[in-house]
Amino acid sequence: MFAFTVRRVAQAVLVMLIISLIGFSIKHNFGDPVRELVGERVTPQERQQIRDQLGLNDPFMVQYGRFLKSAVHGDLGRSFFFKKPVTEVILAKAPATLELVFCASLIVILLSVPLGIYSAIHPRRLLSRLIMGVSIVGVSMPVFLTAILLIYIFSVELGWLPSFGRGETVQLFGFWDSGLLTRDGLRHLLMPSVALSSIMLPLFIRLIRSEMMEVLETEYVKFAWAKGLRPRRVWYVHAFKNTLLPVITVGGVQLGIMVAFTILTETVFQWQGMGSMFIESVERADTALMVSYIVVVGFIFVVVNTLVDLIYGLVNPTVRIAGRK
Amino acid sequence: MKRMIVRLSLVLAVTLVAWGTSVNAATLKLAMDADPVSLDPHVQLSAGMLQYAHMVFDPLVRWSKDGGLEPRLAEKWEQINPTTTRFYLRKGVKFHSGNELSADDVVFTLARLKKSEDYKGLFEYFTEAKAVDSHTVDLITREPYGLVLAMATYIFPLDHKFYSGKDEQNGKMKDVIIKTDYSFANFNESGTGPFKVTGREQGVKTTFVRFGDYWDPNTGNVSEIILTPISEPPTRVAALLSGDVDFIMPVPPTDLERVKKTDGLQLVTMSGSRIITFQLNQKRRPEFANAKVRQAMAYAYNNVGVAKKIMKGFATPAAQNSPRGYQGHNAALQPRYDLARAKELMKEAGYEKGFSCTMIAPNNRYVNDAKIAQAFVTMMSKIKIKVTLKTMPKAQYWDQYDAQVADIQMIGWHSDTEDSANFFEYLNMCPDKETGRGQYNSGNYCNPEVDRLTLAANGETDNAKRSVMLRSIEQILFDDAAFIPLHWQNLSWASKKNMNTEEIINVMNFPYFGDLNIQ
Amino acid sequence: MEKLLAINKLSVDFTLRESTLRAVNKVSLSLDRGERLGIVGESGAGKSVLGFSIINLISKPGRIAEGSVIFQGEEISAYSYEQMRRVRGDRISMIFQDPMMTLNPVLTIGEQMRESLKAHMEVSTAQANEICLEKLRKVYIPSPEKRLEQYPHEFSGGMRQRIIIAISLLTNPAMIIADEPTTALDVTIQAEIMELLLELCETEQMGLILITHDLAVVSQVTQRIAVMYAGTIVELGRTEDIITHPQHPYTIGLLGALPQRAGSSGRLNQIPGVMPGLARIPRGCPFKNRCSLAAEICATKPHLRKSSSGSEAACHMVGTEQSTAA
Amino acid sequence: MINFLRRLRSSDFSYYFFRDPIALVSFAVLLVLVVAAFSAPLIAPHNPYDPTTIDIMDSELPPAWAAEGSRNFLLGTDDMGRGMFSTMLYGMRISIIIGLGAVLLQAMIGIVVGLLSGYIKRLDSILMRIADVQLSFSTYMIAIFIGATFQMVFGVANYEKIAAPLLILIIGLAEWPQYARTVRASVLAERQKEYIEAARVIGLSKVRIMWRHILPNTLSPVLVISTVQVANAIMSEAALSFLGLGMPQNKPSLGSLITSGFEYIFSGSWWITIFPGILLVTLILVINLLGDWVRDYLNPKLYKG
Repeated sequence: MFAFTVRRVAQAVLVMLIISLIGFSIKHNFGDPVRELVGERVTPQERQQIRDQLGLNDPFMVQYGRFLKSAVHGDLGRSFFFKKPVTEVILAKAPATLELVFCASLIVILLSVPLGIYSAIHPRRLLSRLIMGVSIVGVSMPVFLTAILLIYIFSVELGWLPSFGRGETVQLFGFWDSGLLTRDGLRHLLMPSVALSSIMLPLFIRLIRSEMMEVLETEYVKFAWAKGLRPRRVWYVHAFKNTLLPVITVGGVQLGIMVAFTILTETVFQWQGMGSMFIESVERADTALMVSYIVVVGFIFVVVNTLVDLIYGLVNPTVRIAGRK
Repeated sequence: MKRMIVRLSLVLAVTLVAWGTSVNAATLKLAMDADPVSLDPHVQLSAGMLQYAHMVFDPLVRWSKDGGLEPRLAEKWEQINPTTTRFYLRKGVKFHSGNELSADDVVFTLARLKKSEDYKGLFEYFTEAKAVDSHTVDLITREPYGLVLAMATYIFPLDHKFYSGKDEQNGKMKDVIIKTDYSFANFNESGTGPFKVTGREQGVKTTFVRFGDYWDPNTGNVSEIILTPISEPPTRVAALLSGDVDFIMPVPPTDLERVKKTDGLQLVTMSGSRIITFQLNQKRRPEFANAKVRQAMAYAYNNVGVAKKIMKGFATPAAQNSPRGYQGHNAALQPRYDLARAKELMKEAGYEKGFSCTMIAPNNRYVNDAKIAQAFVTMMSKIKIKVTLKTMPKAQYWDQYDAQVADIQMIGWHSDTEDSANFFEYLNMCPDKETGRGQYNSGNYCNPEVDRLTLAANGETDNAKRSVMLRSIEQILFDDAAFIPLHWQNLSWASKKNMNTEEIINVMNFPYFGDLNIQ
Repeated sequence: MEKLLAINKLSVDFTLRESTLRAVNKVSLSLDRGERLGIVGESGAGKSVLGFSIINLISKPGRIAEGSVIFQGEEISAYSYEQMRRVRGDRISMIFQDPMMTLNPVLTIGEQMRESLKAHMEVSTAQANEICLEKLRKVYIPSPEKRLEQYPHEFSGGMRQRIIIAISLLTNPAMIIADEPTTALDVTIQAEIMELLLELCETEQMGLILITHDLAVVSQVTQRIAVMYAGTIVELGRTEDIITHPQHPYTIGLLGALPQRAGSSGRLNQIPGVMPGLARIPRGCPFKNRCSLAAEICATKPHLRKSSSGSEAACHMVGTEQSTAA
Repeated sequence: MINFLRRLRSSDFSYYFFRDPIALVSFAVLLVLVVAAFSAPLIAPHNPYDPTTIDIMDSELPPAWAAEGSRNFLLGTDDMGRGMFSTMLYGMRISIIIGLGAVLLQAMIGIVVGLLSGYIKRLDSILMRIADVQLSFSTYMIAIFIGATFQMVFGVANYEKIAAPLLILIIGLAEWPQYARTVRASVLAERQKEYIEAARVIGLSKVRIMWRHILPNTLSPVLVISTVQVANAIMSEAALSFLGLGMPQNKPSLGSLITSGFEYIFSGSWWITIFPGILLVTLILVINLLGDWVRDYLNPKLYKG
């Protein structure tokens, strides 16, 4: 366990180093941050002065070194736009994104498991074909189109759900702005989560279905039938538990990727999370925030990967975390 | 007993209804494309910050709807000598902090404006403000200057007591202007305006509450404004259509019809003063140095069609920089779309067979910018000029613009002084790094006559004479086809029907929310 | 003796494309209480399908096309799904070929045993554990208490097959169908497992159908043998009769292929050719293409007939002189 | 050739194919779409790439059957005055090219990385970490990076010419880890099989074992995910357009057509969004349906027991 932890931490550090290096080397391609800070009539000379003050004219390695040095102390720099430390900005925005991803994952898991199982057990039934058909159509819809259609139908035409933002939030633990605890917050969460889950849900249904169908053909499932077990037991315990293994590895990673893929959903729904923050920081060339976002997303990704491995170890008795390669 | 219950419930019902309506009537949910970047009005000169300033601060004078000026914190003013204008301040005006407005605040504010990177250019002609007594102040310019009053619309007096002293959080003075980091002024405000900022989550929501001690009693009834930035136009429209917000600005042209047709909503549009142009770089491309080619291109461009089709009538086709109402507006100059004439000119210029060139345009800076550029490409192909276009987000665009990487570049300009000379200074005068003139003249058009006339107009205080000069400049630019003028972008606001939206908006796009009345 | 199991003219079809393949063709068999029967044949002869068809557990797209299975006097082939489920693993247990694949890797041995009990009777977990431990002891698993909470991957192949046998014993079934129970195991362990199976059948008075391709194994364990070829039974009789006096040319060939029967010549006798795929079974006698005795009469289908040795054989040539040749 | 056709007709493949109406219809639709897309210059009534034929005054005409429609433009025109029908055909061609090109690139990188990391233990953790890093970068970030680099190299104004290859490169580079992971997983499964052991024992070289023995066995999962990937690639391109980084306005793909129609959702010009939307969804749908069918076919275990 100790070795595992050490390895993971080392890995996380490496991943974040690489990401920050890439982030740093590309940041000048996003435009000049100073340009976004000043009105149009400020002269180029004045802009140069501001750049000098901000250290933006220093050589690449000097800037990167400075970044690393303060990063060690937990300071990822300052957001020009928000005029605050980026860690503060990201911390304030993270709950929105994480809650969105959480709800979308919840939808994905709660729906894909029963639907996937059903269509694996009864592959020939009409309903299964319907599930597969709809999931294929779901896969074929671009997220932003889904999102805007949802808004059009449920907000504009029917007026049932709010069209943007997070609604009423409650602060937990002094820093976590949660929309999960108020009715209004949950109403606001609904459509963005559905839109975000619309990409992953069909993939999960199909994944679970195909894995489950494979498992259903194995000897141990056949043996379970021969033991005269009730179908529920065979399907939900014998088959499903084994289906979970590949689903956890593939699916866990997918859910982790979802954090990086909230960008489109957040933009359309004006969801004030890290994704829209990133888009805006790109538009404003707020480089420190941009680089930190990529680093944080990389970090979340490593964390999710580690969690996936841990859960996999819990479900799969043949794997003992301590002894894992 | 029974009667009492009835009466009680009646009272209760009435209170509830009253409570309900009063809340509804007085809270405005407002969605804009962006929210103020700071609480410090001097940190950036932009439309968004000025819109904010009009909510939380008050200027000395402000533009009225008809383009005139109306007194705000200055009750009256007079010019006491060619370089000095005296302003008499309103008495009994309170800042949000409780301090009372005095001449010192104006002195402090002008001094601070001259320190601001963004504003010091605008206030370059001003040397200082001098307090004559507690409520009288003189603004002094370095030389006679025709735009003192126009500039006074930018002077939003700040509470100098509130902004002085040392801030504990960063150990700096409270009035320091910092663009990229914490400063006291970035996160605290004390103005005299109709609203106080009570809550702000940048990029998410800003809450404004009516200032109880506001000096002007004859204003609107909005007690609270919740401002949410919604950058995606369709989402912004959806929020209005679904009733999630009461007021949006701007309205994307594609949805104007939809908003107009929706029951319970009102759409207000107004022709604006931001000119959109294409600049033809004569240094990069020798063909563009030929006036005939430039004229041909101007003739080949169908401003009216674009304004009608792409802009949905949401733009006024232009043949010059100055919009109607500006001193330099030359009514004789009209859009000149004429394809036959264009082809003829190309032939005369010796480019009958056409040529190829490159073009860049932003895709999120102006209304429909990328589409307009695309339409331009199509139109130029009719006179055999093959244009290769690249559009990009504005964050990347301006660096490319400055570097003049393409032969044709798009730029829009709004005159901060609401005056024609401002266009010429930045867009049409010969580029000069020293003076900063022609800073946004990527066409490198250079005509000494234009330079001379512009400088002369700036020193001219006689409006009639000035107007003649400015109009003749527009004529020269038109005849030379110095650039391709497209249109002036219209302004648009949409809101629920139950408010006097029409009365609070103006051509500067500074809605005076303090005057908004919701029924 | 009371018949434990009677299979009457049972056919199993696999529907593929337009054609229908008959994997088991009108097979009739019976088993007495406590009797042990071996079903022998090459792979693809349909013996496994026959075994599974008894408890109606044929993989799709196979199905019982005709015939019936009568078990303890009840026609179980006509049972509903739920009725059949109650038979499976309760009165009739199965042992599968590969112990490495048969146990669910993510469930403990205890779970896999207890569930089998709970599917058929009302027992508390404690009671179930008791029964499990008892059966594990019966198959000689050391320290079964500890083993109960372990996962399959912590056991060797032989141990796993013992556990599977223990599972099959849990409900004291009247009959066990063992489908190649030792094929996947090491030779030394094969013998142990067979011995265990034999011992258990004798002490518990269980019927056993042992499906295998290995004549040597059946000869040690079973009382009767059915030899299958291409979906039909070609010879059926008491073990010693068939081993010592095989009648059908195919049985003769099978026995000739055994090393210990090769005799002085020192060479193994092979049956020429390969068993035809189900789609290419010839009309008449299915073996005729490989048979050295094939004659014109073999174009008609032979039926099982009593032969001189006491076993029944489906061959037109049995009883003639040539049959004892070779 | 005739022989081949005959063999194909009698094969299982074609047997099952012709028995499955969904596969048959999907294939027919896909064929029609692909043929239509690639013969766009022949069958499209207008050439949306030729600006001289476009008139801004024709913009936003409704389909021909509507009251204000023009006979010239069957499915109406877009905001630029291009005929929707022709523009969609050309757009579909670009979408298909980008989709296929990107998937080809992804598959190439992914298969090589997957094989190496599945077969050579020393490389495994390094390569998979690289894949991890890659996955945590979204396509958008890659697009910005590569886009900016290309602009520097080729000059901003030439974007139009390099847009399609650039997008192939971006989407190809952004989404290869899916392939690498899939291939690696099946290599790991395959490596344990006896025949690989046998091949190693008889002394076949690693390259040969990988190429001739392991690779063919990883192809069916590759084929199966390829369909999803083609769909994803086309949608990634659309998403990039949505963020202003896709095909330029004058050479629109289906994705960027939908995106530009995005603005028209609430206006009344529904045809600008709906037609390309339907076409894109149909295209991806039939690809996915065929992919499903191929998966079922390649995994006959599921049906044949």
